[in-house]
Amino acid sequence: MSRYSALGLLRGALNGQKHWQPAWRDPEPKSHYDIIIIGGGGHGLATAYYLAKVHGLRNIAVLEKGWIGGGNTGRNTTIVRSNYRLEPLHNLFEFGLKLWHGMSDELNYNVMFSPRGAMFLGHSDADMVKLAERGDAMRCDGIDADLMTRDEVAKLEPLLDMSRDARFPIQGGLIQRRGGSARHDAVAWGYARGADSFGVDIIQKCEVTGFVRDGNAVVGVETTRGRIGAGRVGICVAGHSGHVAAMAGLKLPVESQTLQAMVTEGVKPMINSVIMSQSLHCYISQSDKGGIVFGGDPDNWPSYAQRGHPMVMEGAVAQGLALVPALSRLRMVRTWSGVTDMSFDGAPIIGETPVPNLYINGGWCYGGFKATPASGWTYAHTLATGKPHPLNAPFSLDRFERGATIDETGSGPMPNSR
Amino acid sequence: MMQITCPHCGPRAQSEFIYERTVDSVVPLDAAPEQAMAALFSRTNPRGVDEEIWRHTYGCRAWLVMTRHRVTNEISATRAVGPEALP
Amino acid sequence: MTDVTMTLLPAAPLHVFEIWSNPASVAKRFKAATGFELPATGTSGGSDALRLIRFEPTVWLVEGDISALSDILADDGALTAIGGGTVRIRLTGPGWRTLLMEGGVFNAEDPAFSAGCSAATIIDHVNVRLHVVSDDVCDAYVPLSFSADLLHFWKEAALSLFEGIAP
Amino acid sequence: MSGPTRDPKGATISFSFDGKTYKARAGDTLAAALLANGVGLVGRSFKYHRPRGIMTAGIEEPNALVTVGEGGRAEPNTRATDVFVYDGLIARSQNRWPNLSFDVGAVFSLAAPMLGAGFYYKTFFGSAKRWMFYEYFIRKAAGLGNAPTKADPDRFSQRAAFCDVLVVGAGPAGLQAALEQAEAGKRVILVEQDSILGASLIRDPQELDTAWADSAAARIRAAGGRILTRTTASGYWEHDLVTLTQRLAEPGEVPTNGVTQRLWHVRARQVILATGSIERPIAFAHNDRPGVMLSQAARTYVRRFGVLPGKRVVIATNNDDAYKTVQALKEVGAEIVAILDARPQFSAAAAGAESAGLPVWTNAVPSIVTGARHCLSGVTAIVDGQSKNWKADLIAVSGGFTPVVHLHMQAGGTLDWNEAAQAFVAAASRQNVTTIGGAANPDPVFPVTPVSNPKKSFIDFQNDVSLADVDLAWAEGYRSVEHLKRYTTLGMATDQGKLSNMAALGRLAEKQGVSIPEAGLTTFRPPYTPVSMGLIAGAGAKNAGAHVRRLALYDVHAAKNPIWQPLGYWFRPRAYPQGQETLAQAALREAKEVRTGVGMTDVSTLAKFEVSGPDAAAFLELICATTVSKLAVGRGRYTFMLREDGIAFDDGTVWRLDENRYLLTSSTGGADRMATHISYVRQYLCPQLKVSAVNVQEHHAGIAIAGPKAKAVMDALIKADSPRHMSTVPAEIAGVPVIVLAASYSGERAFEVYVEASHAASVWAACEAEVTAQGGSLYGLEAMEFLRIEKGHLVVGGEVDGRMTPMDLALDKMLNKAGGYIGATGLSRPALAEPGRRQLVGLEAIEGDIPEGAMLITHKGGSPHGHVSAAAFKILEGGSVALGQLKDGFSRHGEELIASSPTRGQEARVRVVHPHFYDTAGERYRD
Repeated sequence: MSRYSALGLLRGALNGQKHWQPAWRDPEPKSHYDIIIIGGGGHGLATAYYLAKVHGLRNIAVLEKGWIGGGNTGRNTTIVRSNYRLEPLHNLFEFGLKLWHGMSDELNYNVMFSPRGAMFLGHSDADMVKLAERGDAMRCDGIDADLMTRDEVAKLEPLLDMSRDARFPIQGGLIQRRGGSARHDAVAWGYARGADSFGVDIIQKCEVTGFVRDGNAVVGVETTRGRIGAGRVGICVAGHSGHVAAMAGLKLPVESQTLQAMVTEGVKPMINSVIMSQSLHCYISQSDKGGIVFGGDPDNWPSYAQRGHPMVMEGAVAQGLALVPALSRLRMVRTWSGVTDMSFDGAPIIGETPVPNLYINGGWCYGGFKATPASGWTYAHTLATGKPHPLNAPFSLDRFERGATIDETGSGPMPNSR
Repeated sequence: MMQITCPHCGPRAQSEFIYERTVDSVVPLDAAPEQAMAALFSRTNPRGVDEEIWRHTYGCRAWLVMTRHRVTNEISATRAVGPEALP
Repeated sequence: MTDVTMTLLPAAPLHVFEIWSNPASVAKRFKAATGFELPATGTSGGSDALRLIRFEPTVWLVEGDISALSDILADDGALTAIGGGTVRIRLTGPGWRTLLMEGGVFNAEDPAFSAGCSAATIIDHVNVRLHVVSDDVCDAYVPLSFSADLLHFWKEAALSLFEGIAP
Repeated sequence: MSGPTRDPKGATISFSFDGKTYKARAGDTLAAALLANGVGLVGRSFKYHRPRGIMTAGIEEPNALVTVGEGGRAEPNTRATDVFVYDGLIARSQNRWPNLSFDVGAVFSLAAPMLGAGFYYKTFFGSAKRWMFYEYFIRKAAGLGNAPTKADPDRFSQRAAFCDVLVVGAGPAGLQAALEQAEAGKRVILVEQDSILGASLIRDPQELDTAWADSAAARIRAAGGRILTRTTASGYWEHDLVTLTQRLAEPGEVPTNGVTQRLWHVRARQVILATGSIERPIAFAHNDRPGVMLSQAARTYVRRFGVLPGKRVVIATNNDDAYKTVQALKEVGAEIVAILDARPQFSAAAAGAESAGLPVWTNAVPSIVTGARHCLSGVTAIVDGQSKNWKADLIAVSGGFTPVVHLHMQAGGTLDWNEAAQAFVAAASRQNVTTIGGAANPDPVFPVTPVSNPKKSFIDFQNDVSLADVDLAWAEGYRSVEHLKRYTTLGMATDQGKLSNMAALGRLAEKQGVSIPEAGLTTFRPPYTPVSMGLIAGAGAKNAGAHVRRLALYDVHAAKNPIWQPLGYWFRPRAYPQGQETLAQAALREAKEVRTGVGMTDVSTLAKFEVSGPDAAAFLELICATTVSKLAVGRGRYTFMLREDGIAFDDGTVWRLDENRYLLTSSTGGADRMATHISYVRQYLCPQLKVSAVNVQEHHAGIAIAGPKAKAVMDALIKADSPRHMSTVPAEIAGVPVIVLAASYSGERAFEVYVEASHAASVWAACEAEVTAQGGSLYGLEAMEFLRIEKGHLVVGGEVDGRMTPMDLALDKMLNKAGGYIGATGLSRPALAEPGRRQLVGLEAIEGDIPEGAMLITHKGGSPHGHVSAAAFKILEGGSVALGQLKDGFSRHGEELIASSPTRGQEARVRVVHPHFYDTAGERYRD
C-alpha cells in the first residue's frame, strides 16, 4: 500500500500522479474463509478492518453484490454525532464518535471528518427541557453536550430565522461540538484500503444468492461467483437485511423504507454546523463543495425502490426554509434515496441469529452512517468471539419478543410511528 | 407519489392515504401471546409483492388492502375492508 | 377582477349518519320515509330541508331536519352531532375549480365533478370535504381549527390566480 | 481578435453585468446579450478558477453561471443561457476575487499538478481540528455564487393538473404530437422550457417554420390544450406523475402578482417525451476557454439572436450537423478558417463544403487551443498525424449528440445503445411514456479518440475534471462508473453531467477495453434541471407546512393577551399574566386560585370520541385497558390505553352518557394517533360490531372549572345540583345545551363543560362571569401543570413516554382483570417484568430546586438511574417537588439522590417518595 501524504502528491506533481497504486486489490474468491461478511458498505468494510486489525484475523472476505460503498454508505447526509437520549444508544454512538476523531490518521485516508458541531434547535420551553434532558443524559455519561441560548444559536448560524413570530421560533439549541459531518464515500474507501492492506479479500460484483447449511448451521454462501465456504457468516446489508435473512429462513423485526436526501448547487459558506430540530424533521448542513445537504423523514411506507417521492421532499424543504429562509433561491440539483432497515424500536440489531454461525448487523433505520466505526468494531468482536461486545449486547435480535426494546422516541413497534 | 385506486373513491393521489402496516403484521384480537408477538415483530418484508393495509385518511377514511410491488410500486389490486357498505 | 369569492356560511347543525348493519334495509326505510335514495358514494341527495352528502362508505353528512333519521336507523346505526367542529366555506364564481387545484391533489377541474358531487381530499395540508352545489358554487367543509389558515391560503392563491397574468 | 458582435440596432432594454450597463434586445438570453456586447469572460471554474465563457445556448451550460437579481430575489448560479433579459436585470459574475478579470483564486491553477482527482483523500492528516483548519480555506474557495441573506419577498405556487397526454418539449416533433392528440379530443398539456415554441425552427428552418409553430399552438389551445412556456419537466415520479417547474418571472425579476414560480404536479395518462438531444463537446487541451462553443449554440446565436460569436472560426466535428453551422456563419460573413472533420472520409456534407471552397480537413481532431482570458487566439489540430495551426477567435465543436433520456430513466425506463450515434436511447419503460423526435433518433457520428494532453482536456467543465483525472481514478482502482464519478466529482456540478457523462464513459470503456454500454451508466434522478428550494417548499416555506390549529375560543383568549404555548399544532394559553407578572408568578397565582377558590381554563383540544351502539362497551373494552361496561349511565372513570406491545400510550376518561352511548376523552398530543387507532380497531379488526365511533374533538369546546368553589359556580350555572365526582349530567348554560362532567385533573373538586364549539363563546362568557363573581380567575397550561404534578397525575408525552408499562406507572391495579384489551398479550413479554425497569416515583427536594429533565444519579460522576419527567412547586406550602422515572423506583422510596442537570449547571438533592404530594386520600374531590 503506497502511503498517502502531501509529499506523495508533490512527487506526483512531477510524474503526473502516475505512481499511485490501486487502493484495493480485485481478488478472485477463495474456496473458504474463516469469516465472510455479506455487504461491502462502510459497516461491512469497517468490520473486516477491525477483524484484521484488532483480532488479528486474516482469512476474511467481504462480498459485495455491486460496488463497495454503493448502498446507504453513499446515500446519506453524512452526519456524525452521538447525541442520543438513551444510554445504550449514546454509549454505542459515542464509542464510534471517538473513533471518528482519529479515523483519517488511523486509515491514512482523509475521510474529511469535520467536527463543526451538531445542533438541535428548540422552539419552545418544552423543547428546551427535552433538549436539556437529552444533554444531561449525555453529560452524565461523559459525552459532550451544551445548551445554547438564542443569541449563541444566532451567532453560530446567522441565517436562521430568529424572529419571535416565526412559526417555529428558535429559542435555543443543544449542540454536540464534537459532532459534524464527513465525506461518506471516503469512509468506505478508507476502510476498504485498510482492510485490503491486511489481506482481506474485497470481492465486488459478487451477490450472495443463498446459504450453505450443514444441518441448521450455516457453513458457507452461494454466490453469483460460486460457492464459498465459511466458518462464520455476518450479514451486513442494512436496507436489504430482510431480503438476505430470508435466504436463511429468518424473519426480522425490520421493514425496509426509502429515505431520500438532496443537495443544492454549491454556494459560498452559509451554514456552519449541522442543523437539526427538536420539533421539525429536517437536517441541514453544507458540504465542502458548497452544496446544502438536506434530509428529512423516511417515506413511512415500505419500499425497496431507490427513488424518492415529491411529497416527502416538499415537506422536508418547507421545514428547512422555515428555519433558513435564505435557502429559497438556491436550487436543488440532485436527489438520492437509500433503502433503510426500519427496526421496530428505532435502534439497530447487532448480534447472533437463531441460526448457528450466522450473525446479523442491521436495523440502522436512518442513522447508520455515523455508527460505521462503532458498528464495525463491535460486530468484529461478535464475529471473532461469537459473543457480543458489551456495547452491542443490548442490541440483540431477540429483544423485541422479550420486551427489552430500546425506543428512543417512544413510538412503538410500528415504524410508521402511529 | 403513487396513484392509489381507493375501492370507494377511485384513483386518488397518495397524499390522501396513510400506510398502516402489512397484512401479515395484523394482530388478531384472539391471538395467543407468541402468535401476537410474532405478528408484531417479524416481517417477511419481501423485495417484491406484499399485501399492505392503507387508509384513505384524507378522503373517505376507509381502510383498504393493497397488493403492491416494493421495487416497482406496481399496485396490482386494492380491496375494501370494513363493515358492509352500500354501493 | 376576481372570479372566485369565499364566504363563511353561518354555523348550522351537522350530523353524521352511520350505518353499522343491514344497510340495504336501512336504505329501503330511508327511501320510504324521505322519498329519496340514500346517496351513493361521491354524491349528495335531498333538498335544503334535509340533505345527505356521502363522503364515507358507511357515513353520510346530514344537513337540515334530522327528526326522522333515528327511527330510520333503528338498531342499524347511529346519528352523532359534529357541526361544532366544522366550518362551511362557500366558493362562488367560475374560478372555484382552478382555486381548488392550488395546493391540492384532487381533480376538481374534471367536468364530471359537477353539481351534486362530493369528495374529500387534502388541500394545503388540510382535510377538506367538497360538495358541488352548482356550476358556480362549491361548498367546502373545513375543520374549525384549520379554517382561518386555509381561508388565508385561498385568499392569497385567488389573488395570484386571477389578478395579473393568466394562469 | 475582437470577439462576438452584433448590430446594436433594436437594442431597447438595458441590463448590467458586474456593474457595467449594457443594451439588449427583448427576447435575448443573458448569454446572447453578453455575446452581443462583446463580453467573452463570464465566469470562473469551481476548482482551478479557470476563465470561462459561454459554451452553449441551453440549459446544459456549465460555464456561464452568474448571480441574477438582488436582495432576497438574488439567484446564484443562474445559467446565462437560461435567463431572458428584462429591463433592469442585474447580473454579477461569481467565484472570483477581487474581480472576474483578475482572480486571485486562479493560483489554484498553478497547483493543478498536485490537485488531481482525489487529492483531498491523500493529505491534510492530523486531528479532526487540524482538518477543520484546512477545511476553512477549502470551503471558502469552494462554492460558486453567494446565497441571498435576506428573506425571499416572492411567493411560490404549487398546483395539481390532470391530463390525457403530457408532451414535453415544443420542438417540431413535440408540437406535432401535441396537435394530433389535442385534435383527437385528448386533454393535452404541452410544456417547453424555452420562452418560445419551436425555437429550433429558427436555428434550422425547415419546410415547417415558426409561423407553423404559432398556428399549431393556436390550434392546440383551441382544442382545449394547455401550453406552458418557461416550464421544465423536472421530475418523473411514480404512476406517471410529472413535476413541472414554471417560471412566471425571470430570475431576479419582480413578479406581476407576487408569484415568481409555479410547481405543477401533473398526473398524466400518457407522457410523450420530445426532449431532443444535447450536443457533446470534444476533448482537447484548454477546451474550456472562452471562445470554445458548441456548434449548434454558435448557430443559435447567429440565427435566433443575430449575434456573431466569432469572426474567424474553426469548426471541429465528427458529424454532418456542424456543416449547418458553417452555412449559418458564412451567411453572416464570418470567415471559416478551417473545418476539422474527425471522419477519415468526406461525407456528402463535407464534400459539399469543400466544393464550395471551404477548407475541410478530414481525419482532423483539435489538440489544443490558445488564447487570453477573454477570448481565443489560435487552434492546433492533428490532421492525418500532423500538427497544424490556425488563428481563430472561435472554435465551434460538435462531438455528436446525447439524447435527453433523463425523464425516461427517472420513470424507471431502460436504455438501448445506438452504435451509429454512439449514444444511449430510450428503450422499455414500465410507465406509460414514449420518446419521439430527435431524442429517439440521434444523428450518426464518428467516435473520436482524444489526441491531446489529458491533464488540460476537460470533460466536466464546471468541476474541472479532465481526462487525466479519469485515468488516475482508473489507476487507483475506482473503476465502477459510480466510483469514478464520486472519486473525481465528475457529473456532480450544476449541469449534472449533461455534457460530461458520455466523454467519461468513453474514456472508462477505453481503459476497460470494453464497449461503452458494457462500461455502465449512472442513473439519472430528479431533477432534470435544478429547482429552486422555495418552489419545492411552496406555501409551506412560511409555516413549515404546519398550520397553527386555532381554538374555537381563540378570539376570547387573544383579547386577554395571554402567554401562548404550542402543543402539537395547537396554541393554548399558558398563563394570563396581570400587570408586570412573569410567567411563573402568573402561573403560581392562577394555581393558588384553583387550590383556594376557583379557576377556569380551556380544555377544548382534548381528544374526544362519541361511541354509540349496542356494542359500544365491548368496543371500548378493546381500546381501554380498564373496565368500561360496569359503568352506570351517568358515571365516568379514568382509563388508559395500551399499544399492541403492552406499552401505555395514552390516557383519559370514559363516560356513559346513555344506555348505548359513551364519550371517551384522551390526550391532546395523542389525538390523531388515537383517532387512527380507534378507526383501525373498529373498521379493520372488528367490522362486525354494531358501533359508531365518531371523532368529536372539534365539535365540543371544553371548559374546565376547578377549585373548592367550583361546585358553587357550577350549581349557579346549571341552576341545579352539580353532579358528584365522576358523574355526568346534560344541562344548559346560557340557554345552550352542554354536557357537564365532574372530573378533576387538578386534585380539586372540578367540572368539565362540553359545548358545541360554535356556541362556546356565550357559555364561556357565562362561566367566566360566575367564576369572577366567586373571586376566581382564568388559569392556563402552566398552572394546570403545577396542579397535576402536585397531585401526581400523569401526562402523555411526560410520564407516559411510550416506554412505560402500566406496571411501571403503578396503573396495573386498574387493568381489566378479564383481559381481552389491546396490549394484554404484549404485557406478558418476560423482560417487562424483570428488575431494572424504570418506575414512576415522586421526588421531594432536600436542597435546591429540582430541574425538569434532570438526571437522577446516586453520586457525582455516576451514570443516571432515571430522570425527572416533570417538576413543580407545592402550590400553597412551597417546596420543589417532581415526578420521575427511576430504575426499580417502587422499592427505593426514602432513598436520597441527586437530580443533576450539567447542561444548565443546576442540581438538587432529592428524596424518592410516593408520587402524590397533595390530598393523597382524594377527599377534596368529593362534596
